[in-house]
Amino acid sequence: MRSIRFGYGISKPRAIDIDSNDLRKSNEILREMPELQTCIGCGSCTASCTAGNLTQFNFRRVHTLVRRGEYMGAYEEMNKCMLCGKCRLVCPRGINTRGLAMLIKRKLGDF
Amino acid sequence: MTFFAPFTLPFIIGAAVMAAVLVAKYTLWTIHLPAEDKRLIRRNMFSAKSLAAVWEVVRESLLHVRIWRVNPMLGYMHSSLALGWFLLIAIGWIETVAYLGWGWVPLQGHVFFKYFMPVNGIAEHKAGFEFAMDLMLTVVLSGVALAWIKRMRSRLMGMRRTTRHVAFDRIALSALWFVFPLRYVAESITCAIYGGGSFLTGTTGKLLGEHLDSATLDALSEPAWWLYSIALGVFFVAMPFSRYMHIFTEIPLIFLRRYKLAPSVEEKSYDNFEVEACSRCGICIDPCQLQADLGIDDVQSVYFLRDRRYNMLKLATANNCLMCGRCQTQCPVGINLNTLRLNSRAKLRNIPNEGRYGYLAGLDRSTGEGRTGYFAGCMTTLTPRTLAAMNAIFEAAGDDVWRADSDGGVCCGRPLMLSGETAAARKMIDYNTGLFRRHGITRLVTSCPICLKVFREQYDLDGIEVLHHSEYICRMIESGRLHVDRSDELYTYHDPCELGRGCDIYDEPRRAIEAVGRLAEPEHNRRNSLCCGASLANTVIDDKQQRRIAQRMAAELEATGAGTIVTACPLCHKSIERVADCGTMDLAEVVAKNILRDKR
Amino acid sequence: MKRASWQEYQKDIADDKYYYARSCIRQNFFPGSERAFLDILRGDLGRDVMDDPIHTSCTGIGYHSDVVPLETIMTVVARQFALMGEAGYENFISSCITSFGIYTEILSTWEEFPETEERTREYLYKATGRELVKPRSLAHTSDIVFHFRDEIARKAKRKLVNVYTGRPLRVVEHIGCHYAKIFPKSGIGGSEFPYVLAGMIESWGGEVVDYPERRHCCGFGFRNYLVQANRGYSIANSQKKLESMSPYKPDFIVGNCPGCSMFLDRWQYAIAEMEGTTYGADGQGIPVLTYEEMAGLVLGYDPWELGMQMHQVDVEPLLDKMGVEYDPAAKYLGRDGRYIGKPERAAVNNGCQRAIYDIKL
Amino acid sequence: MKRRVVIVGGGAAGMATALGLESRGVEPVIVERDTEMGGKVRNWHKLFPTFTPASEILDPLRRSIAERNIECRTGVAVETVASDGVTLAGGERMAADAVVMATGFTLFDARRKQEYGYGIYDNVVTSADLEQMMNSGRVRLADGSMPRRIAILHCVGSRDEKVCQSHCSKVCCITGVKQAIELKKMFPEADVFNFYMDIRMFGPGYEELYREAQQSYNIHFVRGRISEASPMINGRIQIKAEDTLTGRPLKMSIDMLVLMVGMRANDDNGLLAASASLDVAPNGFMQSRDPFTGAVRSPREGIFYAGAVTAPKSLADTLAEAALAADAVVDYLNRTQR
Repeated sequence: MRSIRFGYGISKPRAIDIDSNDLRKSNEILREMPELQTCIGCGSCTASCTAGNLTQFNFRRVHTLVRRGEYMGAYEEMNKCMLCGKCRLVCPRGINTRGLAMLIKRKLGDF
Repeated sequence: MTFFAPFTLPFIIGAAVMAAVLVAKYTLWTIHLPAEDKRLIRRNMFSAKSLAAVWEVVRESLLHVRIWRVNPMLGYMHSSLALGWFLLIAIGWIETVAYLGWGWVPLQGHVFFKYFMPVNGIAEHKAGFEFAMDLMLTVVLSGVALAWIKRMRSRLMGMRRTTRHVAFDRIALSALWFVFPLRYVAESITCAIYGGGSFLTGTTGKLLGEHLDSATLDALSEPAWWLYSIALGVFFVAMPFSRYMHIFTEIPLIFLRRYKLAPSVEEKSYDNFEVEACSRCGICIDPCQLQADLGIDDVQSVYFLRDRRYNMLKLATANNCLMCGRCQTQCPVGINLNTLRLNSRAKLRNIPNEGRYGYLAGLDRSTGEGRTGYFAGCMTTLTPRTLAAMNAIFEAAGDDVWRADSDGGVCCGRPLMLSGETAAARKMIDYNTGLFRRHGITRLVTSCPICLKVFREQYDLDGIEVLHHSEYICRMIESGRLHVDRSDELYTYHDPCELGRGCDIYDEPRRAIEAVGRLAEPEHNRRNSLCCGASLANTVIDDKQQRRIAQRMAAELEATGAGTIVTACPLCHKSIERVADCGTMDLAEVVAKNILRDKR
Repeated sequence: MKRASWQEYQKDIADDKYYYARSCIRQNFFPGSERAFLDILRGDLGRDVMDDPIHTSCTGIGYHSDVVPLETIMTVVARQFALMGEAGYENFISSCITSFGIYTEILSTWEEFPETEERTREYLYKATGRELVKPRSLAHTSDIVFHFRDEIARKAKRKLVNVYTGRPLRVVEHIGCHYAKIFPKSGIGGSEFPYVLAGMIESWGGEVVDYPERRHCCGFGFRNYLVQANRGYSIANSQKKLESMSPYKPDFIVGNCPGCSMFLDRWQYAIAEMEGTTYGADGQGIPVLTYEEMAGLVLGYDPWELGMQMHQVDVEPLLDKMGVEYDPAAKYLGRDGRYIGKPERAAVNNGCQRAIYDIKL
Repeated sequence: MKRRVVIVGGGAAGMATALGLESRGVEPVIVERDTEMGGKVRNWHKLFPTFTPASEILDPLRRSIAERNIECRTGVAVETVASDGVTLAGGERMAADAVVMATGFTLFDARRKQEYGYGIYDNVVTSADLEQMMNSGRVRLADGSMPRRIAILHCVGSRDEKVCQSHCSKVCCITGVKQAIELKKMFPEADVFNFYMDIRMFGPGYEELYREAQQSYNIHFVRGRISEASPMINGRIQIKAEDTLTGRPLKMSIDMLVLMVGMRANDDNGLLAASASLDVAPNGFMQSRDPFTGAVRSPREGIFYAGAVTAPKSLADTLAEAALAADAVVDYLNRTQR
């Protein structure tokens, strides 16, 4: 391959392409925490989020994207979480959200 | 006399291996101590602290006073084994000296004295020594018998559960169980042949002599001593790798602790002394609510320390703990179980990421002005009745308050700390410290015990007095700045783990409640109070499990007959409110409800 | 996949006497195709086509890029129609899909808003002194080829068949968005199942490939391409199509839009250079043909006469498959027989490492 | 001799069952804990989805009970049930040939979700409070002014593990829509926002009413659950939620917050069930024999259910079930007579 400077790159598609996404990590996460599937996306976690009050962090969005196999940036986003545990107190489905935050970081991080 | 017989070899080898391993371990651990710890040792070594340590060694390593307090039956078992064995050795040594003078006698000479000198000439002391030795052997054998019973039927010993062990433990345990019965048999046979012995070995020896001819006895004697020696040898080799390492390790630990060494949020060499001082007695299993309420029985401190010691600790085990501290209050060795677990989590999880929490820079959402700062805590925003009550109390007390997080603050860092993300927690700590300093407060009140604990332990807040709101309220009432009306209402109080065991605050909340009503104590209270189950320290158990723990604990509170359950932690509040049929209130609400306004 | 629904969207196509409007892009990138169209219609089919040297660009690209106002383009279009009238024709055919879309849109606008037509007449007269004559029929040149597809098939020298295996060639057809997505009735088969190219392919013995992204835009998108920084979006759309069609192992792509044909061809080069990915057999790109080139090959034209040396993706493997005789040495000879030079070797023609052609469906 | 059936509970279900039994020659006796007959519907203003005044349903029921001289024991609670009668508080025994439990439900206590500020801030009301305010003819803010912006929060005490109420209360979605329209009619200038997790419009005319609320009344629907409400300096309430469809947190100040409180199982279910060895479902409601043909039968012969005692139900479903219960009782009595 020659290196030609085109001045632009190929934009990544915006669509969530389940076919080409690698769902291995996502499946691992769901296996360790099956209750995550019970999320009904009410947004209570995001609304009560201490970190979300100060920055763009959206817990519901991050874990939903991770479940779809969209890991890009999820680890970095997840690191904005302060683990304060408010979300766990409000989740109507009783999901172990703090455990989930740690699980996502563990699965997608470098350790 | 050479004091040598081939059967002593297993003992000699075993003792040598044990001594070598012990010396190697302690030396390495000491060398690797951080400089600060070494400085502490040097400073305190030649002080009264060493004497105090000696006394504690006697009390704890020999007498096991703390275990006696928790469970007398277990106490007897431990001290009969420890003190009994110690005295067997000590008296045996004196006996040797008494007979042979101060000349050098090899180790096996002391231990197998009976074999080498079954008959000797100094008759005047003989009966006394024989009696003392038999008495001690009886004591030890009774301890061994109890140990057997404990293994078979732990409930008879007042324990619901006993510990499951690793292979080294089983080897050492089996050897230990046989050491004293074998000694008893060997000495009895020798007595049968040569006479002597007292009420135990002497009597048994006589019986044997009556029933067996001397040829049989001669044939049995040597194998019996062999077996005794082998049992000792096996035990000694296994010991440094088994839980019996605690026998010796407790001694340096007591000294180091007296020298003010303590584990911290980072693992360090000192932790080895604490980890290996665990005798795996299993006393920590019963108080654990994960065990009692949920039947989880492989994560308790004893298993945690075991796994950590053998390098097989899994994150799931380290994480599955409420860190309520109930086990720590009962640990006979006084191991800092919570801190060790915390630094294990830190080791397994902590990843210093410099890029994290960049968004904190320049943030300040505080409101109001005053010398008193109020940090409600994240969770408290979900208990607005507490917030409203605190507002009323501050107003009634006439305090101007600067509110650190009325519009959503930054977490105190304790939750991250509990999850082992120490470096990340440090960022919150630095941020909040800066915030408090910038606003020049002299007093910081928080409604969340979780925050309180980290403020007191990890924040550098010199010049700022950190108070939990229960302390603040109590002080305001007692200093006459807050006037309250006392009613006949009956309350019961739940000690939050982080407030009670965590920060040693038991009396202030009670005094505050008693200023406005009557107080009924639940079955478990103060240092023994139950955890609400919602602890931030545990990220493993699920919602249903949390609920079950809360139900058990709330049932106890409701059993007091009180109309209202009072607590002083938003997290406890939420988890009790969820399951209790009677009302749940924060301490602040109870007091605010009874403020007398006109008296001001 | 055979569908009958295309018959619901039919339109009247004139049989003879066409006024031909050329395409700006094609004159630059596929000049042989427009030539071939005239040759086929005049020579093979004996029809009358007026190729007027004084007509201009329709200014559609400028219009879609917001640099040409509506009034301006209407006047320009009115002039084209006026020229047709002056030449004595009434069947307007356009070589460009963008232009075709523009003509359709403007005729429809005049229909719906007569005042705009009136104003345009006025502007046209003031500017040029010409009179607007609205065409009786408007068609794209692919419609014309479609119209004569059976006649061409009868005169065919060869079919769209692999001469080695005897199987029909697998052809991806790509219809320009402005052909029928704006006014579905303006295209044969409508916007969902356009039949214009598929009809030719089927008539000439090939097999149409139906793949998931068949209806997706090639990514040209005017502004998306014209601003360099936005080209990543443009190329991503082509890539999406290529990734989607590749597992079907198409032998070639045929397009009826100047932009699409160019981009599907040229982006294969760019993708191969950027990521090392190609989409055809043996690590090569997939050849992209215009419908005139396809018709020309069927009718036995020389590929170099058709201008197929102008393609980025080499067409030789396809020519071999079709059994077309050609002189490899003549590829880069100019019309005067002199060597005109040859492009540098490109990854898309050298055989790439990462080919997704062999993915199993 | 006429056979006698004790009906526990004098709400809509109990009264309708009594009328059904009476018309078939059975002698019903209603025992009502409250001093007045009518149950929860008494406090309701208008009914979804038709805006029929609740009194239009309740008054004819009560009138018929009086006209037909059906015995009603009010102001007395039932302590135990059995297939041959009930024991009242105080120990009185009432013998019967069959017993129908029509004890209905308990309204969720919104104070248990203190993050919504019910009982803490002015102008946080429950759906039941709002009905009573409408009954009294005056819906105003605490300071007497008219609300300019109102938020209605669905699923308070329903589908929420955190208050141990995991079931869907079924009627709150449509009630939320109904009350939104009523509020909008009262305060045409006000903006009404419904915050929901899911909108479940299962009944006839419900979806249509939902559509009407959106189209004709311009009621805003935000998909997200409010996480907390806090007071503002000007006396309004600030609420926080995530607008999940845009994926962004949402904050707004409102004048009034209406909490759609759910239906809990009746608090007495546990004791009554224990007295007759009946089953209680995991959500606390009484367990029917089966959900298809045995919906009004308990697992024990001679004890029947009608209405919301077995699950959250709308008034329409309750009345239909009362007729079914009367049928089942008569059928049982005929069988046991033989």
